[in-house]
Amino acid sequence: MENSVRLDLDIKSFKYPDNTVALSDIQISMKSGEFTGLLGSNGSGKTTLLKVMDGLLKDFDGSVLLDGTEIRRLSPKEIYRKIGLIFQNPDEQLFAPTVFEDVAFGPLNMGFSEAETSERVLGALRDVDMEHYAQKSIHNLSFGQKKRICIAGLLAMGHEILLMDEPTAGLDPMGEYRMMRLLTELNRKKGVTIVMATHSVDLVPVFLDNLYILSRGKIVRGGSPEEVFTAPKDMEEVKLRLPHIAEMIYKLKHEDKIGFGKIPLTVGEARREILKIMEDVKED
Amino acid sequence: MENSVRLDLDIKSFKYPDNTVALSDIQISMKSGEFTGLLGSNGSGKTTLLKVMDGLLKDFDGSVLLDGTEIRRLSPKEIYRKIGLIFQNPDEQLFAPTVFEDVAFGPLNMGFSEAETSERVLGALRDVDMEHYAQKSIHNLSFGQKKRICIAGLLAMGHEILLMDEPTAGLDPMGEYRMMRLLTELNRKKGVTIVMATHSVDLVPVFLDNLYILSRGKIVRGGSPEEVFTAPKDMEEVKLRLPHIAEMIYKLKHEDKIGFGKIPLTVGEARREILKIMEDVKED
Amino acid sequence: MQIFSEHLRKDHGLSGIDARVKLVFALVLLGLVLSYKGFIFPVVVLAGCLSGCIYIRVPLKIFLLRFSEPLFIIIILVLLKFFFSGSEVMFSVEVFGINITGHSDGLKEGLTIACRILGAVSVLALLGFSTPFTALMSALSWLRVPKGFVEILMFAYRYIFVILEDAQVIYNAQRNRLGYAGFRRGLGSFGTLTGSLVLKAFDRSHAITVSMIQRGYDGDMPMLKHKPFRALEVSGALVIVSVMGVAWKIL
Amino acid sequence: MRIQNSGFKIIILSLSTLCASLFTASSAYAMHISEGILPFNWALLWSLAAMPFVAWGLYKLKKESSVDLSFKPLVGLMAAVVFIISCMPIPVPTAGTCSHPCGTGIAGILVGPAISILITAVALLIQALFLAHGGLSTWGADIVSMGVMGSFAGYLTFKTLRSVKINLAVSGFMAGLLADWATYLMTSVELASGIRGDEAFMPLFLKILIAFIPTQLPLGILEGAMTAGMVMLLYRKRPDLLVKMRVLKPEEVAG
Ligand SMILES: Nc1ncnc2c1ncn2[C@@H]1O[C@H](COP(=O)(O)OP(=O)(O)OP(=O)(O)O)[C@@H](O)[C@H]1O
Ligand SMILES: Nc1ncnc2c1ncn2[C@@H]1O[C@H](COP(=O)(O)OP(=O)(O)OP(=O)(O)O)[C@@H](O)[C@H]1O
Ligand SMILES: [Mg+2]
Ligand SMILES: [Mg+2]
Repeated sequence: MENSVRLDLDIKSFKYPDNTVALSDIQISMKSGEFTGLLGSNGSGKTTLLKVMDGLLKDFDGSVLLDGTEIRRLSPKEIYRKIGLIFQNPDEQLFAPTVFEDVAFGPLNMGFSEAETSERVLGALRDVDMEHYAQKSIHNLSFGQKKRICIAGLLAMGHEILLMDEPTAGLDPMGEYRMMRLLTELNRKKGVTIVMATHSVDLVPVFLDNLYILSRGKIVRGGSPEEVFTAPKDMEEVKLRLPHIAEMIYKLKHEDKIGFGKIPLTVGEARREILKIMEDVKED
Repeated sequence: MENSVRLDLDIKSFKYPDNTVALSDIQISMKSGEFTGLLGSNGSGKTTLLKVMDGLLKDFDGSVLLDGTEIRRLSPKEIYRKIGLIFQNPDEQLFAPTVFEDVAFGPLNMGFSEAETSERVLGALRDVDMEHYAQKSIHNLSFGQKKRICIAGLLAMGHEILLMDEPTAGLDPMGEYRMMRLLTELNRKKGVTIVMATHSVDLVPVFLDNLYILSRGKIVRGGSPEEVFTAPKDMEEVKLRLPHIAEMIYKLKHEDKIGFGKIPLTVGEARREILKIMEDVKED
Repeated sequence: MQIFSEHLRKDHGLSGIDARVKLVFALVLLGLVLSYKGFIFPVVVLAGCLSGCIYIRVPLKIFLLRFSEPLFIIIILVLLKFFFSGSEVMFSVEVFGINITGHSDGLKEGLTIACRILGAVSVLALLGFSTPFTALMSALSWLRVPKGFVEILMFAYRYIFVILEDAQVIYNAQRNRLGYAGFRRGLGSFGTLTGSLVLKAFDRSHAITVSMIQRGYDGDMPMLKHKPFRALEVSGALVIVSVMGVAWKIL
Repeated sequence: MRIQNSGFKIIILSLSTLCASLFTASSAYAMHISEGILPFNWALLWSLAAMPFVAWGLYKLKKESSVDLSFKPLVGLMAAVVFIISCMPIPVPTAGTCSHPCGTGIAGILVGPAISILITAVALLIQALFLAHGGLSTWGADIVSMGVMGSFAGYLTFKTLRSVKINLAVSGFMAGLLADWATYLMTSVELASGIRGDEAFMPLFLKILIAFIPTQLPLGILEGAMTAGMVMLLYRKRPDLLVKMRVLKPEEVAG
């Protein structure tokens, strides 16, 4: 399946019942094993788009193909064996009384034995650093802890395609970093195709292959992080900004006229660039 | 009231009914007009602490004084005329059917006339950039839009003390920045006392006066942002990290041995520091 | 919620017993109490179940709460029977021109029903106090109660907590913005609370369904598997039941 | 569940626990016949009478949920709502006391009598097992009075009134009112036959019926108002739900 197209979207338009047009003219596709990001301001349509890709919203004009088949013709079972979606608000996703039961729900439905299920659940809880909370009641968790359990609930099922709606919002910095590492690992090692909606511009360049910017329901730009993050002005137009690091170097380059080449997006890159510039300055 | 203590906490311990000890040994106080931050990992007790300060959780050992009076002896009316709390999860805060009705609930209860209320509501909606959504059903908003309405609901009431639980989580970068500007303005111009729980380490140094780090229900460090953000290792211990900018400069200073003085925390400071270093290098 | 017994101590002697055994045992005992004609047997059962409740240390407050409604009904019933039915006049007085007559056979009949009620209620109370809800549910499904019914029971039980929790959340949110200030606005706040509670409940149910379908729900909830019966429990229950049966016969 | 706020505690207490202690003569067995009141034979009889209806509800449930996966959770939700409504004490000024509405009218309207009976059965069972509100042996009798009578009365009233173009609020009100009163009529029958001993049936039946009046008359009206309120709330805020549950046709909602 390497590099075959797994999700192919061609959405002319999508309207909510109250006539809000939430998506229009969207043509993108995700190849097997890609890690794609959706960036956009509040209300730009990220969640809507993910729900369409997940087969939850069906009244759109156009087509969404999952492995070549129109998703509206597939049964829930056929879809959800392949795709898992993490909701933006954990309260929409958690329903069982305790952490363990909630995470176990998916694997049990997939037909795993109790022993196997239990192993998967504990593994997933360990991945999100929540192994000590298995018996706690869902209601009694902090927001970030709930978010972690949501993620564990999907990890335990082992999907081939993961759709994540702000998976790291509400996680602490360490949790955010670990989560992104985990996702990258799933993506690189197991070839899981991942689509992630996010606002975290600082996080994006470190991990993503591909990036689309949504604004008012339309895709306004797409490409690798380097291609997408250009001038601060362009980003502000869609209510986003550059990563802090990029912003600083951008200012040094354009306002203070320091001779940086390309604009680095991550701490590591920026450090290298600065060192290089210093060498240059010294040699002058 | 300048510089008088508004909230004075001395909490020996707080336990949830399921025996989770969520807070212990907390002694802090907020002076009038201060902008205080609470930083901590998931489950460290930020939300719990804010709820205690808001009079929602009462079964703690110790005392919480609001303007000198034990908060458990005050009536809800006395507390909530002074203090407003923004909940972490917007679904915990919004209850009226439409945006307008929800934001108007507070002002109406404060006894404002319909005209005055309506003016306040529209003003607050404008502050959070949601003025076009007044008639929309709460249920039909995106997560970030809900979060904005939560904030508007409190802004319309004009409290003297605002407790904010991750007010910017889920907002897009532009919204986040505008929100923080708005809060700073309230704080500086109107003298509103603000306590904010957050994970956004990058945001903190730009705006806050004071910062406390919570870990496992205890305050482990406190002071100005410069005093608190020291070595990356200390931060990792409490599952946090330095702001990206600080991290980069820290690495340049300690690993690449470049002679930075103090570690800058914001883009602006970092830019100045780098320029200074370059001058130095050139002069060598 | 205090009205449920979930939070009771989980480590007492009765909680470990197989819920199926407890359920069948309770049903048999209930049948015996109801079909008994006098009041000695129900009193014996009552005494037994009360000692059971004391043994597992049911908090007095919860215990009284549980019995308050039946007790009230009993009082009314006895008064009704005493004054309004029966033929053997026990006493008769006139108060403000109204003739009040007490009947001894009516009183006896009332007391008999009272004992029956107390006996039956105590059996159920002990069952409820000593068994977690989920265990009872899987015992029901073992008893061949249709799976659909048990599933609805589980959903309903879950939603009760969700709704009560939501009510609390909305109430807090309202309080925070000075809701319930004054009588008129208080009523208004309460109206908003119930209204949003209903709407929120529907949204919640929708969200939960979507999330369940997403994780492979296909119309049937996965059920707990039963452990094998333990001989000691079954035979113990049998012995008590037969002793009770004999008592029922001879008392 | 945690209760953090004393004000809320008071509301919830008054919602669910006081209902047990504040009952009066007539409302004591208003909707729920308590455990042990009915002798064995009557308990058995009513249970046998209730079972076919419950089975019918289960059959419907199976049919509906095979095409709509969200049906079972929805039914569970309604059962929880009925549970909470029928735990709610309402002060009744005429008797100076409390009684409770049953919520079967609204359930009957929304999901039809079959499912509504099932819902009532579920709510009653949870109350019997965990609240000593109603009982296991009187479960059948309670299903017949609250579930069967209430649901049918509510459903049929609503359908009839709607078919002659009576507006939604009035139809809802009447449905709630009649559901409540039908339940109380049936409860009186069950009680009278159950506790009469050697007495004649009719006089006792009338006595009970009369005892009910001070609470049940206003309570019926209250239940009517509540049902109407709920229907109107859904109509105004979530008409899509009413369409989905086939209470309204799509064209009735537009505009
Ligand atoms: N159920 C709904 N009914 C009507 N309009 C809706 C509904 N859900 C979302 N919308 C509207 O559709 C637009 C897109 O919403 P969406 O939730 O996709 O945004 P988002 O990009 O996920 O935003 P956020 O960053 O805040 O999560 C918004 O303007 C929103 O108000
Ligand atoms: N209602 C509750 N009952 C029992 N334990 C709870 C409850 N709410 C929170 N806790 C526990 O108390 C601890 C502190 O929770 P709190 O919500 O204050 O964390 P937080 O710092 O706000 O975390 P987050 O960053 O995830 O929002 C956590 O371990 C949590 O599991
Ligand atoms: Mg979203
Ligand atoms: Mg929190």
